[in-house]
Amino acid sequence: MQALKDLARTLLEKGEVAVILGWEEGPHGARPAFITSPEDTGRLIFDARCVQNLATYLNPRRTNIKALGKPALCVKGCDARAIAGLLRESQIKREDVVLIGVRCSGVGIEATGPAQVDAETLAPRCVGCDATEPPLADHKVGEARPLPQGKGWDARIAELEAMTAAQRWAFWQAEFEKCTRCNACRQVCPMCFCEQCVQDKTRPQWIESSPHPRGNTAWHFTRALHQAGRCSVCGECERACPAGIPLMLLNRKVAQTMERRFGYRPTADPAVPCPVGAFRQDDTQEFIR
Amino acid sequence: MQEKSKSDGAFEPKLTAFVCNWCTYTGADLAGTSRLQMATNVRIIRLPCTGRIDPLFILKAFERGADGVIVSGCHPADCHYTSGNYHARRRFAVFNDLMEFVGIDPGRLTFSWVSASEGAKWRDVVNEATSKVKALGPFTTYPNAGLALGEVAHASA
Amino acid sequence: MKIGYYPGCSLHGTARELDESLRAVSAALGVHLQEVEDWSCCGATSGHATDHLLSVALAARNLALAEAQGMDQVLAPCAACFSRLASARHEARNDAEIREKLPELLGLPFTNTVAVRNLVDLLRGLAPEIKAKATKPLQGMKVACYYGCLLVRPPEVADFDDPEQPTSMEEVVKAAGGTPVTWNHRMDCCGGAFSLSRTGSVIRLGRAILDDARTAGADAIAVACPMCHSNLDFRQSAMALRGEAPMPIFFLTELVGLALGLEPKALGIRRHFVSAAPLLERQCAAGKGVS
Amino acid sequence: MARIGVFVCHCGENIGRTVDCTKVAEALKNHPGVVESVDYKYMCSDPGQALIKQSIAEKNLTGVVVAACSPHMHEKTFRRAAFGGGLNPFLCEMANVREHCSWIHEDKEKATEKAIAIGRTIVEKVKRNVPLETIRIPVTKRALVIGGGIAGIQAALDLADGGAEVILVEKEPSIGGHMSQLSETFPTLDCSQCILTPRMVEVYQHPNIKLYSYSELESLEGYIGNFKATIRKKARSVNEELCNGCGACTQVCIQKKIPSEFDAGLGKRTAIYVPFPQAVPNIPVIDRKNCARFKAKAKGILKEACGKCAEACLKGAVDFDQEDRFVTEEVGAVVVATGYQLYTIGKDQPEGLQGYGEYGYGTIPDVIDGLQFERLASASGPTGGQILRPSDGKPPKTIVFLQCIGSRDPQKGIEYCSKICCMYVAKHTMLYKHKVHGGKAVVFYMDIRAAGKGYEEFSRRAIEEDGAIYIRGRVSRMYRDGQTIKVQGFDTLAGEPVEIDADMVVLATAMRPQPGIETLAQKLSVSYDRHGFINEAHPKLRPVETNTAGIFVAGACQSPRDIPDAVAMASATAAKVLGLFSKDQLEREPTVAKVNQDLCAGCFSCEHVCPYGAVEHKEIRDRKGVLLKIVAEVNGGVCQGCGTCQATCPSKSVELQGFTDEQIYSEINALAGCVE
Repeated sequence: MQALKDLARTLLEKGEVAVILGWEEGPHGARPAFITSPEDTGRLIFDARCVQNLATYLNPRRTNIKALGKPALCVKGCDARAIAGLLRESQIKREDVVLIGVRCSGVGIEATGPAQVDAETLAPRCVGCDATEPPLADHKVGEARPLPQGKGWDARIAELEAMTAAQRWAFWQAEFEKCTRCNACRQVCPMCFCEQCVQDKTRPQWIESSPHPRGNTAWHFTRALHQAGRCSVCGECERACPAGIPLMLLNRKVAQTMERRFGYRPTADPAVPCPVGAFRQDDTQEFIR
Repeated sequence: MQEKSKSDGAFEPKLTAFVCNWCTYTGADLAGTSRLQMATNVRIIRLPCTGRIDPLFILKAFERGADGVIVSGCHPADCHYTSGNYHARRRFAVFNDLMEFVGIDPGRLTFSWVSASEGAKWRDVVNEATSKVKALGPFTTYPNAGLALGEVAHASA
Repeated sequence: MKIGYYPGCSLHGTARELDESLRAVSAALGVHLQEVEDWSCCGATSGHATDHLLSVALAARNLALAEAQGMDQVLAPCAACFSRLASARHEARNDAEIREKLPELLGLPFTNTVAVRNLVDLLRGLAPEIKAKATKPLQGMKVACYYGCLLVRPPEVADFDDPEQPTSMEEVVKAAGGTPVTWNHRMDCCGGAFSLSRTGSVIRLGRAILDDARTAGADAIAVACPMCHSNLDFRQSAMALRGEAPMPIFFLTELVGLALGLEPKALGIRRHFVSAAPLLERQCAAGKGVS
Repeated sequence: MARIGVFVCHCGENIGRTVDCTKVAEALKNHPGVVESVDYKYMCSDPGQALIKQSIAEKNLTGVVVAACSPHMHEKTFRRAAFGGGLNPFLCEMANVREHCSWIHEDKEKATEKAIAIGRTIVEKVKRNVPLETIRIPVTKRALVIGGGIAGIQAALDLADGGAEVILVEKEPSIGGHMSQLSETFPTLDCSQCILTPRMVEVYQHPNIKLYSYSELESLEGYIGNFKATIRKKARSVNEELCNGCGACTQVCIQKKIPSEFDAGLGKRTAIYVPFPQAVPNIPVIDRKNCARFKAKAKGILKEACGKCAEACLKGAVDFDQEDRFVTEEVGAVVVATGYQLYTIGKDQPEGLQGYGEYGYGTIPDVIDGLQFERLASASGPTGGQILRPSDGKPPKTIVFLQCIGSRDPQKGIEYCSKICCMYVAKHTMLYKHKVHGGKAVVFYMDIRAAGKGYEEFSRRAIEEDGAIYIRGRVSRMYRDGQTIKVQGFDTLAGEPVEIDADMVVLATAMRPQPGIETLAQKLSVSYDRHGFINEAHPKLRPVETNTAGIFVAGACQSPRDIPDAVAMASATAAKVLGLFSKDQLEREPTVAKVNQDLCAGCFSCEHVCPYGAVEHKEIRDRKGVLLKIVAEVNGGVCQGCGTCQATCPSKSVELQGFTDEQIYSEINALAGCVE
C-alpha cells in the first residue's frame, strides 16, 4: 500500500487537503485513522480488515470534520456508493472532499479478521460486488485481485421466505427482542443524517423508545424502509450491532424489492434518483386490489 | 389497553382504513348514498391523498390492536394531485414485501384503488377485508409482542 | 400433436366420409388421433330435449373417460357432438349443483379439465401446415363456407370464433388454396334433425341456402357438420326445381385432404350423393391441381 | 386544556333510524376533553347551527365536532357556523356517521357502537386542531374553453358577454362541432346551421374571445385561479394572418377524392380544404396525410411534387414548412366541452368494444349511421338535401331505422342510453317522409324515450302524422339481396319474426366520448368514468363542476346530451366561472405543508415527490451570515396539500396542516380505544 501512503503524503504536503481519513493498525485490528501531518501518512494501511465505511464521518451532525479543514477520504467501491448517496441528498458537495479510491478485492466481516479473505471469510456484502474498481474517486490506488467466491444473504432470505408467516414472525421477534436500542446501527450508518431521528420524536411518538420487542419491531422495520433505495450495502449497521441482529437481511430484502420491482441497484451515480420518490406509471401493483 | 369488541361471542375484528379524500372517501360516501350494506368493522381515517399515508400509520394501527388495515386511494392516473398515488404505490410496494418478510400475514393488510364512482367496489373491499381478517383471527402477536403469556391472556381479556 | 378423438355416432354412419377424411388429413398433418375408449352417445337431439341433467351427464361421461385416459383435449368433429360436449363443460363450470352431482352420477372422477376442440378450430390452428403441405392447392375453387347453426353458437359455449361474423372456415379454405365467397346464408338453419319428420321445411331451408351460394358464384359448399351435410347433399336432388346445376357439398376435411394431394377415394368423397367428380375434373382440366 | 363540543345530528330519520344518536351523545359526553355533547334532529338547520354558536359562547369551546353527514356535504356549513360562534373555522370537524355508518348498516347496536367510535376519533383529532388562516390567492380572470362545438361556443359567448376574456381551443380546422353537420333539429325541425352559424361568427368577432382553431391543449399546470395552459397550434400549412379565405387554393388542388369528414365520408374534399362553406375561421388547412406534395416528401422524393395551391394563392399564404407552434396562456378557469363521437359499427373496435358485423356496416354501402343520414338530409350535404342512397344514388323507397345500436347493450360494452337517438330517429323518419313522398320508414326500437319539452308530441307526430312504422324489437341480421337489403328481425309485440326488404338502413349508433378523452382528463387531473365520460363533482348538486377546483364540464363529454342540455350546461359553466371571477382574491383552505426548519436536514426528498414543485430551497445563516444549512421551504400558494412530502420525509420535518402526524396518530389511537 505504498502508493496510498505516498499519495496521502503529497496531498498533505501540497496542502490540497488538511486531513486524510483512512485506516490504520489498531489494538484490535484495523481502525479509522485521521492523518493531519505528512509524517504520519506511513500509518495508513489497506487490507481486508479495513471494513469501516468512513463516509459516515462526513456527516456534519456526527463529526465536525470541516473544523480540521478539507478532508481526503479513502473509499472502497461500496463506500463510494454512500458518498454518492450523500451527494444525491445534498448533504455534501463534491468539491468539499477528495476521494482516494482503494481497489478492493473483498473484505472480511470484522476488522480483526485476516488481512486476506477467502471464500470462508469473505463478507456477504462483497459477494458479486460490482465496485471492486472504486467509482467516483479522484485518485485510485492499489491493484484489484479477483474476488473470491462467498456466501451472500440471498440464500438465507430464501430460507426465511420458505417458512410460514408465523415462523418468520417468531424468528424476527427473537432477533428484535435482543435489541437494546443502543442505536449503534443508526450512528454508524452514513445515510442516517437526520437532525432528529424519527424514533426520537415524541410528538407524536410513532416508535416506542423503550427496548421492547414491539417498539423494536417498529424501529427496525422503519429503519429498513428509510433505507429503501438509499442503503449503500456497506453492512456497517449489522457489524456495529452489539446484539448481533442480522439487520442486513432486512436491508437486502428491501434491496431485492428495489431491483425486482423498480429495476434499481445501489449505484455510485448521484444523478440516478432514489427509486422511492420516483415512479413509473406502469409500476407493479399486483398487491393492490 | 386494547379491548377486542365481542358482540354475541363471535370475533368481530377491528379494521382501520386509511383512505384518500377524493376517490375512496367519496366512493365510500357513494356507497352510503346508494345504501349499500356492508360489514361494520371498518373505521375510516380520512387523508387528502394516499401520498400522505405513511407506513408508520399502518404499523401504529397494528401496534394499537387493529386486526386489519385497509389502504385505499385513486386509481393510477386518477390522482387528484396527479402523482400522489404513484409515489404511495412504490412506498406500499416496499412495505408490502417487507411486511411479509417479517412475518405479518399479508391477509391483514389490503391495498386497493377505489374511485369516486366505485361505491360497490368499496363495499366489496370492506366485506372481503373483514372476512379475511375474521378468518385469520385476532392480531395479538404484534400489539402483545414480547409480553409473557400471562400478560397476553390479560391483555386480550 | 396428440389429441383425443370422439367420433360420435354420425361418423360411424351417415358421415363416414368425415371420419375417413379426418383420419387421412390428420395423418398427413402429423396429428395423432387417439379414440376415446368406450365412448358413448353425446346426448344430442333427443337427449337434451328430454332431460337437462341427463344431457349434461351423457356428454360429461365421455369427457370423464378422456380424463381417465390421460387426454388433455378431445376433438369432436360432429358439430352436434361438439356443442353437447362443450355445453357439458360450460354447465359443469358454471353450475355448482351439477358439478357436485356428476362424479357419482358417472361413477367416474370428473374434474372438467379436458378441452373440447372443434374440427374447424383444429384446422384453423393447422392452417400454416396445410398451406405448407398443400401439394395440390384448390386454386380458384370458389367455396361457400357454411357454418350452420351450432358451430359457433352459443358464443359462451363454442367460444372459438365471432358468433356473428365467423372467419375460421374461410381461413382454412384459403390455406387450402380455395377462394371463399362472401354470401349471406352461411349461418342459417338447414333444418337439422327435421330431415325425416318435416322434410318439407328442410327442403325449403336448404334450397334458400343453395340458391344463395349459387348467386354468390360458389363451385361448392364446405360444411363441418354431418347433419348439414346430409341435408344439403342427400336432399339436394329434392331441392332442385328447374334443374339447377348440382352443388357438391364437401366436408372441410375433404377439401383440405384434396389440397394435401390425398386421393379422393381415401377421403370418401365417392360417398357423396351429389357427385363431386365433374367439379374435380374441371379443376384438373383447368390444370388447377386436384386430380 | 381542550374543551370540545360534540353535536350529534339525527338527520331526521337518516341517521336516527339506525344509530341511537342520544346514546352516541351520552357516550361522547364522558370522553376526556368533551364539555358539551348533545343530539339534535337537524344540525344543518338554522336552530341546529344556532345551537353550536350558542354552546361555543356559553361553554367557551376550543373545538367542535359535528357527527352528521359526510364532510363533503356540510363541512363548510358547520365551519361557517363555528366561525359565526367566534371560533376559528378550522377547529370544527365532521364525524361522518351517515354515509359511512347509518346508511350502510342495519344492526342498530353495531351501528351505534361504530358511530361512537367515529365520534371519539374525530374528537381526538379536533383536540389537536390548531387555528388556521384561509389562504388568499389572486385570480386570473381569463377562461380556457376546450372544444368549439355548440357547448363550447355557448360557454365562450356567455363568458365573453359577462366580461371575461376567453381562450377557445378547437382541434378541428373550424368550430361548429357536430351541430354544424346536422340538417334539422328536433323537436322544432329548425335548420341547424341557420341557428348555429350566426353564433360561430359571433365567436369569431367577439373582442373578448381569442380563438385557437386546429389546436389542442398540450398541458395544464397550476391550480384554480392560476392555471397555465400550453396550447399546440397544429401546422395548418396556411398563414392565418395572410389568408383572406378566397378559396382559390382549394379550386386547384389535384387531390379531389378524399372522403370528407364533415360529410361523414359521403362527400369528397380536396387535400387543402375548408371543412364546410360557413367554416369559422374561413381559412383552409392542408391535410398532410393526403397532400400530393407531402406524400411525395414522405416517400423521400426530393423533387417538389406539387405546389399548385401555393401558386394559386395571391397572398402567398400557403406555407408548406409551417410547424406545430406552442403558445402558453394564463387562465383562471377551464371549461371542458369536447363533445362526443359515434360508436363505430365496423368490425374492428377500439378498447375492447365489439362491433355489429351482423349489420354489415362498411360492407353494405347502403347501411349508414345517423350522422351520415343527417348529411344526406342536409341542404349543404353531398346530395344537396335529397335523400339518395350511396350505392346507386337512387331515392330509397323503404328505409329501416335501427335504434339502440351500441346503446343499452352491455354485451357490446355499453349499457347506458345515448339519450338522443329516439328523438333524432323520429326526426329522420319525418325528414325522409317529407322529402321522399310515398316512402316507407320503419323503425326498430326497444323503448321510445321522449322525455323533454315537446319530445313526446314530436315522436307521436312522426308516427301519427308522418306514418312512420314503429316495430318494437331487435334486428337479428341484415344482408344484401340484389339491390335491396334483407332485414330480419323480431316484432316482440306481435310475437313473430319480420323480414323487410329495405333500400337503405340507418343505424342509430351510441354516443361515446371523443377519442383521447382519458389523456385530456389526465392532463387536467379530473376523473372520468369507465366509458371515458368526465365525472361531475356531484350528480345532482354540482353537475357542471369536476372534482378539480376551477375545472368545469359542459355538454356530451360528461354524458350523452342533446343540444338543449349541452347549451344549458354551457351557460351553467359560464355562470360558475363568472362567479369565480367575481372575486379578486380566491380563498383557499389552508391545508398546506409547513417545514420545521430546525429539524429539516435538507435532503429534499420532499422536493422530488411534490407534484406541484412547491418545495423551494432556503439558506439558513447565522448572524454573521455564515451559511449553516440549506433547508426546504413550501410555497403555500403553490402547495395543494396532498401531503406526499410529509409521508416521504424520514424525520417528519414537514407537516401538512389539518392532517398533522399528531392528529392522525391520535385518530389511530382513538380507533384502538386508547386515548392519551
